[in-house]
Amino acid sequence: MAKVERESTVDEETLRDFLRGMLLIRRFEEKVEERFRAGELPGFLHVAIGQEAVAVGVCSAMEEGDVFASTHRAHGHTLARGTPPNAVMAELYGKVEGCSHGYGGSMHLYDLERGNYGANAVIGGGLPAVVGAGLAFKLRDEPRVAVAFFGDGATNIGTFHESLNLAQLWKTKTVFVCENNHWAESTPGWQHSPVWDDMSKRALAYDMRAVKVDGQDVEAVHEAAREALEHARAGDGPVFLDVETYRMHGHYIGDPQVYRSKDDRQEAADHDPISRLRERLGLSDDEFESFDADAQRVVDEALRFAQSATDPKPEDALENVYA
Amino acid sequence: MAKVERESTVDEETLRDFLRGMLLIRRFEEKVEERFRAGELPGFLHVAIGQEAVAVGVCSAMEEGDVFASTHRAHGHTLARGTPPNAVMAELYGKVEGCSHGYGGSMHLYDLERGNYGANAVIGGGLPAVVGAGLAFKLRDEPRVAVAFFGDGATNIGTFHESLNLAQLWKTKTVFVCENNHWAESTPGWQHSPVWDDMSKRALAYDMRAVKVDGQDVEAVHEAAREALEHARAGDGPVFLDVETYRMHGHYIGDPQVYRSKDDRQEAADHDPISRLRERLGLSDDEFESFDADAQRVVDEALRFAQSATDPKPEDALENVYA
Amino acid sequence: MPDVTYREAVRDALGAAMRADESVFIMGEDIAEMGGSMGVTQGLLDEFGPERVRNTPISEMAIVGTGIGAAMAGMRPVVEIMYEDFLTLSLEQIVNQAAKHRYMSGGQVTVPLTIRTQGGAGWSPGAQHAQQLEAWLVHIPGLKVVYPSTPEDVRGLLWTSIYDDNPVVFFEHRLLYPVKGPVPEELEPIPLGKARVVREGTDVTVVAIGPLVHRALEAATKAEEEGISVEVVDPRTLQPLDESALVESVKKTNRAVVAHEAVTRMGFGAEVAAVLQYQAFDYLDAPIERVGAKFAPLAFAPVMEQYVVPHAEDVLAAIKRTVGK
Amino acid sequence: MPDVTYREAVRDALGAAMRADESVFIMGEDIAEMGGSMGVTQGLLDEFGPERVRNTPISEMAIVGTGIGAAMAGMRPVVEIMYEDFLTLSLEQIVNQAAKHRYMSGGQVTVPLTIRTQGGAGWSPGAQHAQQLEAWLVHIPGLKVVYPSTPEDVRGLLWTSIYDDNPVVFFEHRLLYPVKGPVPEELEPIPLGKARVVREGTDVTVVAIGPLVHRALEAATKAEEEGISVEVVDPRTLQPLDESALVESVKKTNRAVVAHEAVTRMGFGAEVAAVLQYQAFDYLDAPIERVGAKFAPLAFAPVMEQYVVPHAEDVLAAIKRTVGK
Ligand SMILES: Cc1ncc(C[n+]2csc(CCOP(=O)(O)OP(=O)(O)O)c2C)c(N)n1
Ligand SMILES: Cc1ncc(C[n+]2csc(CCOP(=O)(O)OP(=O)(O)O)c2C)c(N)n1
Ligand SMILES: [Mg+2]
Ligand SMILES: [Mg+2]
Repeated sequence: MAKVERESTVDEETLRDFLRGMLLIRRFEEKVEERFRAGELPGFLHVAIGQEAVAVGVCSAMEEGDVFASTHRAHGHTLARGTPPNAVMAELYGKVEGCSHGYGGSMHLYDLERGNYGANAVIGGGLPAVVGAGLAFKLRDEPRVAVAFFGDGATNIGTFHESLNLAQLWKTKTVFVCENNHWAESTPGWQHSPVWDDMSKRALAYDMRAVKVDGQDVEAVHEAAREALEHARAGDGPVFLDVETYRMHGHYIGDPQVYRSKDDRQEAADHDPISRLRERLGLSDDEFESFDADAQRVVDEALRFAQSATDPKPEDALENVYA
Repeated sequence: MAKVERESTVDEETLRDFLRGMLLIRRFEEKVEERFRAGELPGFLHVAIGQEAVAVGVCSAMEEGDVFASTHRAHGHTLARGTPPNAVMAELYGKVEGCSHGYGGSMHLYDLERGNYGANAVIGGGLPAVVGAGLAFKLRDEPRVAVAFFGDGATNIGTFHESLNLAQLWKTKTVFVCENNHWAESTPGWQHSPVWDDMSKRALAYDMRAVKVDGQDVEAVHEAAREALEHARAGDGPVFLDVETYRMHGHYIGDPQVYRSKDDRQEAADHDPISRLRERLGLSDDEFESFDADAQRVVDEALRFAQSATDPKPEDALENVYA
Repeated sequence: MPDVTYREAVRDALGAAMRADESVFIMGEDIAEMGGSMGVTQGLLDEFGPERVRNTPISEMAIVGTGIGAAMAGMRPVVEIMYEDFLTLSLEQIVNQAAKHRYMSGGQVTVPLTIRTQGGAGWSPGAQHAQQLEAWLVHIPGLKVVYPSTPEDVRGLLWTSIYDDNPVVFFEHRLLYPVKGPVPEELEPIPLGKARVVREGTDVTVVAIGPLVHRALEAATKAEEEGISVEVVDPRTLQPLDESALVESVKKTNRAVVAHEAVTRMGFGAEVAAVLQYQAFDYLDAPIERVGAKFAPLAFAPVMEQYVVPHAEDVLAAIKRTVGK
Repeated sequence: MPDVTYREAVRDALGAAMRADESVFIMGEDIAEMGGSMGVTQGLLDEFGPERVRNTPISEMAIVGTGIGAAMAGMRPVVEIMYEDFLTLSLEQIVNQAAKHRYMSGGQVTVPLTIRTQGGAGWSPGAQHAQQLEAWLVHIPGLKVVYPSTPEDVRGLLWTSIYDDNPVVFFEHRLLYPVKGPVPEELEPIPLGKARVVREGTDVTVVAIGPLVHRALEAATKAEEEGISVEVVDPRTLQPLDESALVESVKKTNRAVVAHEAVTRMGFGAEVAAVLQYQAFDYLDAPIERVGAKFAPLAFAPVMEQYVVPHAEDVLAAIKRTVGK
């Protein structure tokens, strides 16, 4: 296991930007929960409330030209990478203005322009593509990196194994970000993985560089991600980021979490990455409120935009099947 | 990594039986090569010449009621477990008297009576079944163990990952025997796995007990297997046996091995487990010849049996599709 | 007869089978404490405990494969693949292993495994959570394939599948879970390979499966109003297929429509059409109509999703074409 | 025109495509030093080096999946699945990812990936090395499916597949590799979606794919001797399917046989039969005959294997049934 150099590259103003980014995601997803409960949103959705520091910390370390693949819990990664909130919200409403033009939905957010190769609703489904992109960057000798986000539960699928094995074997320009929130739907880590409390052990099977990170500390995540991206970009091989984080809400919106203890929920609540950053920055209530108000304003605008956006024509369903 | 207790349970006479078993497999497969080249055998075949100590060492440690799954390279495991050579040879000829009654062939040798759950022609294909059998034994609290044989190349398939992960998670009564001959067809270990020279690292991803064994030393294999089977039988969890061995011949019969260096072939030839055991036993030429003659006699008889055995009726092809 | 939902009927069959036989146990993702992503297995953990109601990791290949091994070792596992889209992760074990062990062993091995899965569109789950893939399994000798449309059928057929000595792939439909229907007081096993005439009629036969059985009945009622008498037949088991029941019906009505939610192209309806045109050639007064999903993945936006999947109106239109109205 | 083998024709197309475009590279198990388990890629490593001719681990899911990612990143990968039986290990990536990325992204993503695979019985490879699974892929919107039967077709169609901007699953047949046939001096791309009339005739149309094209020609010659004039049509591309070419032929001959090596039940022939009975209903003078493998896995013993797979005699018998002889 590698250790991360600790001298921070993150100044105060950057940290404030991180807070803005995390608040945007938090308020966005709270609004999504509200509108879903109100019956306005089709399908089913997953929020990453509690995991904002991972999205912001990693995406802020990515550079122009870098690409990534996300999961069923994709709002945070997508917003953190800069896709306009209007386009993301519109997608959740299944509108033409959505970032996938209404074809994808919450679990299939795409934004090729910003290197978003797609959120994936099949666990592990996006990992091989990220290895393949990292291979292409290596073959063409481009200073680009492909990043995969996935959860602890995803480390149990064969696709995960084949992807990490191949990435290390070929030293593709890839970074694997494991968001270990200790839950796979209703299944706690100890019930789904023999190494649930130390996912970095997975990397040992490939001799892959692994780094443990506190996923509630956005600065630490950013630093680890920056170092990992450098490593991969330089062609020194892929890196496995073992990020410890917390799922503060249910697996999906509306999940009664009958399977989850009060204590476990409380523990998650006690690890809110936003409160933590707020303290770290020593913000007064007023300062924080103004950050918050900005975020809220953007989200409200996104909602207005999405609600008044355009429905696809039914027959559009037969478009985009082939190039 | 666990180390094997070294006090040997194997006496001189047992070692002589091991030699008999290994010679039987060697002569059997040499005959198979000869007959295949002569155009008598349908399909395509793989011999395990050089790996006899693994088959004999492991199978001799198994007990009545234990089961196993094999691979495309299955003659040795099947013979070592006691399936009559006549029945094995007859299967290679596609005869009714074959151990799979002509339905299976070399890559699908079965013998349920002796716990042979089938040789598998899909890499990794037999592993989950062995975990499932080990689970059944655990659920019914039976003192039985399920053993999986597979090669180094098989550690790259997702099925391998999911199987070992689940076996450790549920502590099934399972032993995984990785025969690392450093080749997957024409692909050398370094080209297919980042940990090709230390496969026991694969077990680290599951916190699984792993034991390294010299696969050319039948006594060492037997001891390691005995200890592993005890461990699994006692319900203490699965064990991964990382067995270093050599493929002395081609991947399949007739393989010109254009991809393989003279040195590599020579190195394999220099690690013949039979010569090694012969020396260990300090056998005179006459003694060895007599062992060899016995083996040859059994093989000749098996060939006679198979050549004069019964062809299935064409329409038998529609039997056994359903129970 | 009491009314129960399709969901309760599945749960009944699982519970009854587990009570009746120690060797029956269930495995799948989130089936224990949560009771399954569709709530089907709720309560079973409390009654049977964690040894027999097993939450699994996200390992579809191993879920099926361990089921195979446990079955070979004498158990009767019922494994669940949460969405049939994820069958794509376990087909190696289903197709190369479960379906072929008995054959490759020349009859030595028995694999009494039931693989439950569910899917279906109509609620905007998106392109990776709504596919209907039953046709694939029908192509594979060694498998039995069941796709019930009512609470009574799903309960009786699941019981029979569990006690069948062959691997059975058992399809349920997401939208059917809340559907209520009458079931006998006592669980009555239903034999595999027997179709059911859901509605009698004389002018045209609609062979429908899963949710399309219900949409076909709607269409039949509407057709009635226009003076078209529709017979609706549900094969229930796709493999083995009760060909004679389908053929007999068509010989009576001289017209046929085949309806399912899966993509029409290469869907199960193709096989039924091929069978009917062959065995009832001289009886057919019109081309066999196929009703299924249009040729596209399932979009997220409801208007697009609804445009792709077949509705009662589509069945009705097909019925009318067969009678030239 | 020079004669080359089907094997050489595939190699030609791969080499030509790699010479023409830096973004084309190939990946698969044992395709480098060994030149592939069927010898198809022999020599390519020497010409293009290990970066563009990549031996992979045994990781069918990742082989396809990395191909997808590389394609999304602007390459034109050609990946090989050694035996199509192993497609069962990679279908998640083929069906949920490659086939749907463009759609789910609303048209943003392009996946110019070619997946080559091969299979087929007739040499006793056993139940797990001989399946024909092309029908599965035809059921999936977003994929193109190609299955050439001659050296000329395989060369021209592979080239086109590699340069097509969609994922293409490209089927080759084990027994066709040594078959020789004429090819143009210069590689001529063949458009996807165009059937080829292999032999003209007036009494009955045989729609055949892969090795059955050759067996159908044999059968046609024998039929000729009995005064039956057989037209043989090879769709070559199963998706998109050149329906009009098949329908036109049947409208001329009024009789049809569909032939492939895959299991008849739910095989590609079912789709063709469903299409023909619908579009040529009034022209058909006899039921459409389907010729395919009997309903069993493929046994090892040659006598049993041969009993299951379809031969020229089976096609001939089907032809005769259509004309009532
Ligand atoms: C292959 C596959 N199996 C099952 C599912 C259903 N499913 C959706 S999310 C999920 C849990 C994923 O857990 P994890 O990877 O830890 O991500 P998290 O939800 O915690 O973010 C499951 C089982 C799926 N989407 N794909
Ligand atoms: C899933 C799958 N992919 C590819 C093959 C083709 N194949 C047969 S044996 C083999 C190499 C296996 O190597 P290893 O596991 O080391 O076993 P060994 O042959 O060395 O005994 C391959 C690639 C297969 N049988 N199954
Ligand atoms: Mg999780
Ligand atoms: Mg090997």
